[in-house]
Amino acid sequence: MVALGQSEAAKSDVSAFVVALDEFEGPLDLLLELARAQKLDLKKISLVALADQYLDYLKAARAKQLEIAAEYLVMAAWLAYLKSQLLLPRDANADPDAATMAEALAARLRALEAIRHAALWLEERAALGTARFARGAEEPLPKETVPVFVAELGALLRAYGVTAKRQEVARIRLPRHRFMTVDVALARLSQLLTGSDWRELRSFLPPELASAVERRAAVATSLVASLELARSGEIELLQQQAFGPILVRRRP
Amino acid sequence: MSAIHLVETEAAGEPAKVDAKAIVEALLFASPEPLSEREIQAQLGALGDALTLLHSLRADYVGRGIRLEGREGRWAFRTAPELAPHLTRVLRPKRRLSKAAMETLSIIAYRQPVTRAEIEAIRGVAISAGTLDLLVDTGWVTPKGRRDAPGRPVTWVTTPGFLDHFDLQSLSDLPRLEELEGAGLFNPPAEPSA
Amino acid sequence: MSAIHLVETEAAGEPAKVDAKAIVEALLFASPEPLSEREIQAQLGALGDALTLLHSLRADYVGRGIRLEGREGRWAFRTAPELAPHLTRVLRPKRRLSKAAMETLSIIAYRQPVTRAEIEAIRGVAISAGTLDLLVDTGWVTPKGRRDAPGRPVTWVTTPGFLDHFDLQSLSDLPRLEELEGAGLFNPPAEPSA
Repeated sequence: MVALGQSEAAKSDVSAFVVALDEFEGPLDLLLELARAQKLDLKKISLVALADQYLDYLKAARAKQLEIAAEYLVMAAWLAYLKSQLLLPRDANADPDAATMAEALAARLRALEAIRHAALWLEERAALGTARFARGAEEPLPKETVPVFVAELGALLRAYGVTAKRQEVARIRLPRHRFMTVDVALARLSQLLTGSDWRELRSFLPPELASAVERRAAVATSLVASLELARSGEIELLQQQAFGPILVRRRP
Repeated sequence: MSAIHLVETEAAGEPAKVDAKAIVEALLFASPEPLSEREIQAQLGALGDALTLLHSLRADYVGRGIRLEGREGRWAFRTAPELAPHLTRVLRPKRRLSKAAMETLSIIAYRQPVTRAEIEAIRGVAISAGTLDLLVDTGWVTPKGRRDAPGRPVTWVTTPGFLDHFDLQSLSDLPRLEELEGAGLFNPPAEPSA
Repeated sequence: MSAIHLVETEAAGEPAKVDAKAIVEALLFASPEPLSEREIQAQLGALGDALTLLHSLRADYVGRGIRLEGREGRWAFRTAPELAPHLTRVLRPKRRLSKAAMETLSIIAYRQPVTRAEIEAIRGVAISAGTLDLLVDTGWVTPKGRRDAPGRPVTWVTTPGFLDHFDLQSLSDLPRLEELEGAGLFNPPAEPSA
């Protein structure tokens, strides 16, 4: 790493390090570099010695009036505390966790170091695009599209229903009427008209006629039938005023 | 990095073997564009003659799945054209029928055998050119015989594939028109209310 | 090289011979992405057994400029790594990742599935905003599921593309961290005495 462990002097003299805080990714990185520069075995690391180096380094940085990020200072405070606890006589009121904390820090440094090596190992693999190359020009293979049609029975029935409905609308439906024919009216009048009293023609209409149209049609056919009977001399017709009731009687 | 420097420029003890043809092969494979003889020669340097190697490489690939094509001094690997039918990827997207096609299909199903003119009379519009072709493509409809009428028009029927797709045992499984009426199928699907 | 796997497609008069291995070769050659055995078999249909053909094809390419690599059921042609020095002038190598990105990638590779907080704990620094994005862009890393822990953080894993890129058969090809951490990491290997 830059400026560290380069010279023989760096091995022993921390102050000889060129202070280059920007080179480090946080306090853990700096600690690891210091350990590496000292060629320390992390398994038997002396946290006290490492803490001293770290604190010296920050002191040197401060002397050069470099800006030191808060995280470095937090680590410095923590290391100073850890160091003091580790240096206290065993039986004194030392923080029993100090040794554990020191070991935890050493473990973290070992883990980071291992990952560093893993990253280097990966980089040296015959990576695609640096040592191995893929097909440069993709050759688009021909594609054939064969659609698969799907439909549900419900949709089919609905389609038929809609079609049938449309056809129904298109068919014109005339209302069916039961009109009395002239023949029926003739037969009816001849049969019902018995006496020689004047009776109203209307009274001979069949009573079951529901609609007005049918009733008017019956009036018309009955009138035609009565005219026909009058012409053949079977009956007489009488209307005393315009639009007045039409009277009918069998010819005496 | 291991095993990189196979080419020993210095005359060291053992003879440094570099397969110049392998370099040409790898270059052509990995290049996004066809490479000119000059580019290949520039990369090879004194290791070999580009043109000789290209010809040799082309011979190696004769009869294989890929071949080396050189045109106008530029070279590239291409898949062998005679394999195209076997390389074609068949895509099978699912497609729904249009409203017109569904209605036409339903008329054929209910009124078969039915002529085009009869279908048009029922739907009240002319059948567009592709609709019957499309229905034939689905495999659900097929022409069958001719109507004994002026012009002897072709009649259309449904196929066993139709029964299969709609999971019908037979055409008599289709509900009768009166039954459809009860099921409310006479009304077009409701529009999603705004 | 002679066609080995000849299959008669039609039993017609003329022998419609199709070289199934040539099809596999062409398929793989045309594709920059690895193809799965399933995809290849689907394309072959009854013409041959994909796996048998792939092994045979891989043997054909031993010692050549390109080689057939198969990892975790996915196959692709790649240039032979030992040729790299002879290719890079034309092919322009990709830019290497930053130290931070490589370390993050390594942590994901070794500790997957791993959360962002866990990565940061190991590296002792926050991951800069773009690092995970960059790794996802490379196609080597992908989020996968959430850790069943407070905040349900997303966990990160490596992809098949990671294996392909770094020429690993599987994740078990990664050296054990203990080995890396092991002997003499802080004591660089002794220089060979001059």
